[in-house]
Amino acid sequence: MTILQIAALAAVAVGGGAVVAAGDPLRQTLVLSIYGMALTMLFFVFQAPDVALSEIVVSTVGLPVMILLALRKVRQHERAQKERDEQ
Amino acid sequence: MHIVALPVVVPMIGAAILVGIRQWAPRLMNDVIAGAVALAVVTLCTILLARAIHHPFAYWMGGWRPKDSVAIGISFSIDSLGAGMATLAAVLVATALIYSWRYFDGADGLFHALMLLFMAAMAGFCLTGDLFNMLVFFELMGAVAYALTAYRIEERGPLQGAINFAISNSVGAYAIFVGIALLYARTGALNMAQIGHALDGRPADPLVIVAMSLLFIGFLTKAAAVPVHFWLADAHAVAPTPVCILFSGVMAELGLYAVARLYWTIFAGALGPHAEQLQAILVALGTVTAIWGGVMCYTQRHLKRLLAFSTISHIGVFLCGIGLLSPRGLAGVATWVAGHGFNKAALFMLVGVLLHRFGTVDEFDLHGRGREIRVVGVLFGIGGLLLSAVPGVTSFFGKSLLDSAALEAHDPWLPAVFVISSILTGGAVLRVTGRVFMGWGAAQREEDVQLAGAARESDEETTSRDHTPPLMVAVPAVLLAGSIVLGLIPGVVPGIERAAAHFQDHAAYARWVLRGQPAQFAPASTSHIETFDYLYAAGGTVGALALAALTLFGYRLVRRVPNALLGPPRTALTAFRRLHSGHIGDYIAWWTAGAAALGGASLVLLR
Amino acid sequence: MTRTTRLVLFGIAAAGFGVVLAYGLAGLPAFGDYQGVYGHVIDGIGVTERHATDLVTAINFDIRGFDTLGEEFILFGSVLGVVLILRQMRGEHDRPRQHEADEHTFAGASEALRALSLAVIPAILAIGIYIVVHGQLTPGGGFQGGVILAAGPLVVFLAGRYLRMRLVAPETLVEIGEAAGALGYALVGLSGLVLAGVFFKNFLPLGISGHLLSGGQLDVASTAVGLEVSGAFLVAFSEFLDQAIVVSGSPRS
Amino acid sequence: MTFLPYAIAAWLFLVGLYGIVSSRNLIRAILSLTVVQSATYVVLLGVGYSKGAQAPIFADIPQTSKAVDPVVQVLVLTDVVIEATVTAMLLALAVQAYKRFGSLDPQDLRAIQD
Repeated sequence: MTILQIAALAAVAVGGGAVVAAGDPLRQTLVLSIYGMALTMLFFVFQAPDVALSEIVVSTVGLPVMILLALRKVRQHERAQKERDEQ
Repeated sequence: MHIVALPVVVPMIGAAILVGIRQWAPRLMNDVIAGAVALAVVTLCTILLARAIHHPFAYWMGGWRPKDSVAIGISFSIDSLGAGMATLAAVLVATALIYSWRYFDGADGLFHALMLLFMAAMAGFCLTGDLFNMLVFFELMGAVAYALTAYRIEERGPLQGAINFAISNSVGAYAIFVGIALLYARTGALNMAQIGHALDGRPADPLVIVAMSLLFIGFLTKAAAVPVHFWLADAHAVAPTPVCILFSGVMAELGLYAVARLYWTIFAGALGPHAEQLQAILVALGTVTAIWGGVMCYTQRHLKRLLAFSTISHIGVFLCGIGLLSPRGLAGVATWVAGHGFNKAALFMLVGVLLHRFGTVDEFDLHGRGREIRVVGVLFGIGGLLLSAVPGVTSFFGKSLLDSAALEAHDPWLPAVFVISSILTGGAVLRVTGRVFMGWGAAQREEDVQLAGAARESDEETTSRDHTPPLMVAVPAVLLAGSIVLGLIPGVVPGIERAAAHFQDHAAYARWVLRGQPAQFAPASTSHIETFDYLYAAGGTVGALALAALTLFGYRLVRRVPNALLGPPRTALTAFRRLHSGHIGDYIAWWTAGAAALGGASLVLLR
Repeated sequence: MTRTTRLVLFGIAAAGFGVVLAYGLAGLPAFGDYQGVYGHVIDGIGVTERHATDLVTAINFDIRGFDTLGEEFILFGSVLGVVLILRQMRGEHDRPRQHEADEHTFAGASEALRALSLAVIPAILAIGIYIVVHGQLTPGGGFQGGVILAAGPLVVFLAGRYLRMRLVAPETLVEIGEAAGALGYALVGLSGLVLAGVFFKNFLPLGISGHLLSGGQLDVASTAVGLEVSGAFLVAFSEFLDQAIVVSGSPRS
Repeated sequence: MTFLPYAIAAWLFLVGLYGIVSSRNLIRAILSLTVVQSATYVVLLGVGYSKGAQAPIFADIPQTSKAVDPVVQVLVLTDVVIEATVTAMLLALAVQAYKRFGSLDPQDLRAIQD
């Protein structure tokens, strides 16, 4: 096992924990993207470039866009809720 | 056989076309396309079944035949039980589409496209001979099913049900992924026949046992065995009626089909010496599920949830039957699954009629209101009797086979479990028949007979109407008739017994899949129905009727029972019901416990 | 269950499940010692019989192309699901606020950023198409390229023009493209059945290893997947965008 | 050391499950689910790796050189697609659930219970 592989594995282990531990969903989305990078790295050092390419497009474009838009919707509701409460 | 891949591809193409034209296509066009595709698939599956009865065969996608018994491509390995399940699924999709004709807005073709994809997924799942391909169809089935569950997005229940369904099943699927990885590392194969062949001849070590537990717990999540069953009641109770038909009628059973398929193709050789211990594990799991589901079923007042729990109870019975690991047990399950599929589908359709007409599915709200639609009441009562496996119908033949399989396996107490399940589920449906269609029993649940708080929510329809489209009654009537006569057709039950024996021939499967040899099977024995079976089943039906009558007319008696006697069981029951909290965190905690228990028991007992 | 009970139950269960997993995983060959037959058999076949140099693509679109059929329809079905779940209900007065929809700025995009975003669009599209069509030669293929292609119109949105994104990628057209891609992939399989007698039979000329038009159906399949994936992601993005842009009237019922 | 990838896969599976169980926000549960799924990537790719082998792409390397198992990579590709789609659908459900329930806490998402 090479040093690179060990490093990538360690990054993935820490990253997975960090995604779960992140409290605020917005911060969690950021951590998830970083975790995606760690996985991408791992796939490269595991000699799986096709998978790495898939993972990077999903974790940097696909998922964050959808998560951020979903969160934005939720925030809007919260704001609208507050406005209604204040009135 | 050139048509082998078509039951999967034709509905997929149909779905793509429906989506492509959905901005312009009128409702009628969607109905016609979807209906035509469904009928085509029914025909295709029937042709495959007719061929597979005598000559099970493998079809290699892309023409990638095995080289030196190493599978290269993906095979559809078609035998009669697999093709039979695919046919059942296709028939139920077709009837669900017909039923939804007069009833459902259809959301511009999205509903039809999703139903066709559901059909493709179920057919592929039944026919495939490749473990990973099975998982792909499992996921396709899941993805479509989550969306269909949430169809009524304006209600809360469907959203909650879909979320719990999606998360639980996804976790199950990931367990299957890990199981596949373990087996692939050991055998270097993904074709089930080849994995099984590679595992043969060596005693199973922890890796194989853990792989089996992970695969089983994943597929049992779909089947909804206790304690990974919680999502089912949430999802089946809230999905639109045409979808419930498929969920309860066939999708849950497909989870069990996978367990049986995997055991006999992959693990039977390696775990053969420990069959008795595995039997104990599966039968125990099945027994708990059968009783748990039955009790929960009986305490429901939300009719769709009641039917959902009755499905769980039957899944438990079927799991016991598979767990007996004998041809007769499996044949009993297959027979009963066919009868149950039609029966449960018809019951959901009849509840759909109530919902359509009265805008509620609450047993007490509906008290006596069904008197104006007596025909529906008669059909509902028949459905209840069929659920209790009344002598002479398809489910009765299945139950008789299960009983004798249980006695063969020296589990003389197991038939009692089957009877209890019959009494509780049949009794619940008969009680509803009496209360809704005859106006018997209490109109309000009195506080002292109350078993738990009402779970009332409106779904699907909230407006009441004064007419019912005849089609909505005709389709379930036909299905009930099918559920009665299927087992009476000469040759069907013995045919299923032969099919079950062939299904379990581990060595022959590897030969006909990997080497393409014509399958040679030892002649299988067939069973006879004894007087004992009639008496036993009659006991179940009478018990169900008595239980329903006791609840409807005897509720005043219950008041006389001193509180000291009733208190503890009531508290226990309430606590027990509270476990079904609707909280996804609870469900996943239970899932983990189930996976740990199944894996732990297997590791301890199977070595 | 209370939160504490739930966590205690999970703690005990997870400990047991962890032990089960450890037992199973301990039976695996040590990392790097794998000697499976399947992969090695395919290594031989892919290059000699399929003239493809990226074996992953050869497996994905040919040898195990049937799995990919299921996979494409998982994507297709899920996106249908997203459309179904996020569809507007009657009585939901969700309409885009005109000014917000017109010149929607996401996280305060500056003019410079907008200009830059627009400039990268051709590059994104070029990369996406390159990755789709070179699947059989180098890493990548329909899926990876498809997601990148979907990012193109998204950049238009980042550049601040929601409505213009709808212009660049009108939803009906995108949905038809998605359906056509899914249909195309199924037809690749079906044409094998009709023209060569076996479902998913790769009957097109295989070409010379390493050339763009090698591998027979691989390119066709990859293109169909690329179309489907980019369509699917665009539909999903646009559904979520619709949700995020509109300001709700009275959601709580 | 040679079992490190598998140990990490088990860790990811369990920590992801913990995330779902302990979650007070549905979106957090959904993202935790993707962590559970990433465990399957690690275990599959770990299984297919062989020491000193190249990626299974014979564009730049001679055909006889040793390559890692390409099959598991195809399985993981499918897995990644499933991750994206299931997450998309769950997010859509979460958005709708928030509209109907006014909350994303699983504690509040309970229209039906016994």
